[in-house]
Amino acid sequence: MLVVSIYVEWKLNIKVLFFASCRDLVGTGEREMTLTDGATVTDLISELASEQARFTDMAPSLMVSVNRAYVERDAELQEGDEVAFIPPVSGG
Amino acid sequence: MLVVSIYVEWKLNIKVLFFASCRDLVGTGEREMTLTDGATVTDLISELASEQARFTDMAPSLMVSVNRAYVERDAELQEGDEVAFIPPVSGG
Amino acid sequence: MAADVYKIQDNEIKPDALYNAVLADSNGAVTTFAGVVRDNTKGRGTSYLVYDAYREMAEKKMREIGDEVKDKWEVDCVGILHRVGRLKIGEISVLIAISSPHRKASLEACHYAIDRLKQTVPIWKKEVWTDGGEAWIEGDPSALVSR
Amino acid sequence: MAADVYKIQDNEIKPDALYNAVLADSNGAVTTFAGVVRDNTKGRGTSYLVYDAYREMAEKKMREIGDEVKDKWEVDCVGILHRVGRLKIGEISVLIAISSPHRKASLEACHYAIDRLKQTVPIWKKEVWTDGGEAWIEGDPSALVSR
Repeated sequence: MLVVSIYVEWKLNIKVLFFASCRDLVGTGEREMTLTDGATVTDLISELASEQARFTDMAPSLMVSVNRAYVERDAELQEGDEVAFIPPVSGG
Repeated sequence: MLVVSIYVEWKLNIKVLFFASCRDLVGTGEREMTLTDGATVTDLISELASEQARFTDMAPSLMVSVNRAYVERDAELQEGDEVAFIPPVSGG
Repeated sequence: MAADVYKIQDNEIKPDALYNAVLADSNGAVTTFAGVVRDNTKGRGTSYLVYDAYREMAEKKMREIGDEVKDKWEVDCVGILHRVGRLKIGEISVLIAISSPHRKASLEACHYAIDRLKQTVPIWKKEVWTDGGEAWIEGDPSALVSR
Repeated sequence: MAADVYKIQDNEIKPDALYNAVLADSNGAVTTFAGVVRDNTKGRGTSYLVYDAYREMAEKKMREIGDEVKDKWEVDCVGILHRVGRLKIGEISVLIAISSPHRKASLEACHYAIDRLKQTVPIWKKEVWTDGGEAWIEGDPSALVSR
């Protein structure tokens, strides 16, 4: 018997923004990234940390926004989301 | 026996200022007045009330300053003092 | 050079009239309060206001407020202007600007200064209403208990 | 016509930039807070500052502060400007102006608005010191717990 298994994996494309000290660390202010469907903010952080170990150290102090609203780490990302990593703000 | 009694009465000359509703009541913003030596703010108020009965009604609400500092009613006046009657202030 | 300003004036007060006077390089904050002629008092239409002041004493009491503010907060310069005469709707009657190294001091000091001005500074406001009435407004005499 | 203003801008902010925008005939008070580039931080000489912002989100968060302020106080209009780029000593980095019928509301609301801005609005300051050092300044992360 022939068994053909087809694994279909949805991907989601997002835009990721980095500011201030985080931009300096990552080396860019903006990236397009592709994640697995259902990925959360935590998954995105893991992905970035896998590329750059020092991102792991900075991550706990960062706020994250999705489409310009602050979110928690368990927020699920959607196709086309604009995600931003926001170091402790110091405007004013 | 001849007894000669000489009564010497010192007088003091002051400038009196009136503002706002008090100026309207008195009909002038400034007067020169002559009082008996030792006169207090209370004596000045009595003198003004004797000239104009309605001053008696207004007096309790007035603050008084002598030489541009607020004083109590028992303050003694001195020659050359600038006394002002100050209705409840409403600047700002 | 930043400096204090305490002045009763007849001519128009611009909203930035004190800004440059009070600002020094060591300041990180300037709070400015403008009191403006409103078009009504509790719904009764105001036509215009007339302010009267005991000028010399008013400037002295304004300086005392500035000194008091500097005792209580770490502020640098204090400016207080008050206008007298006839004022139209929208014109500035009083302007207070306070500079400080850090924001909290100038914000709190500015609030305190305008409250204090309304208690101790010999200035009076006459309202002339659109219905033809007019009256000298009197503040709360009890406010003066602590001078 | 008085209107709210929430804007990140590259060019100079004048101290009276928001005054006419926020003032209506029914207002008796306008409180303005200017945050200014100070020449030192805890004694270390500052050469200049660079401000970076997540512009679109910053303007959104500033509007949220304005809405919050209007919920809490009886104020009329709120204006908030924040500058980005390189700023010299004495230049205005942030300007907040709030109008209200009575003074207390605009004074308290203005104090609240600048405190809130420093907690929630995605803007960052880099200090460049006269000794050649430079660093992005980070606020207190705990301030963001309540967003």
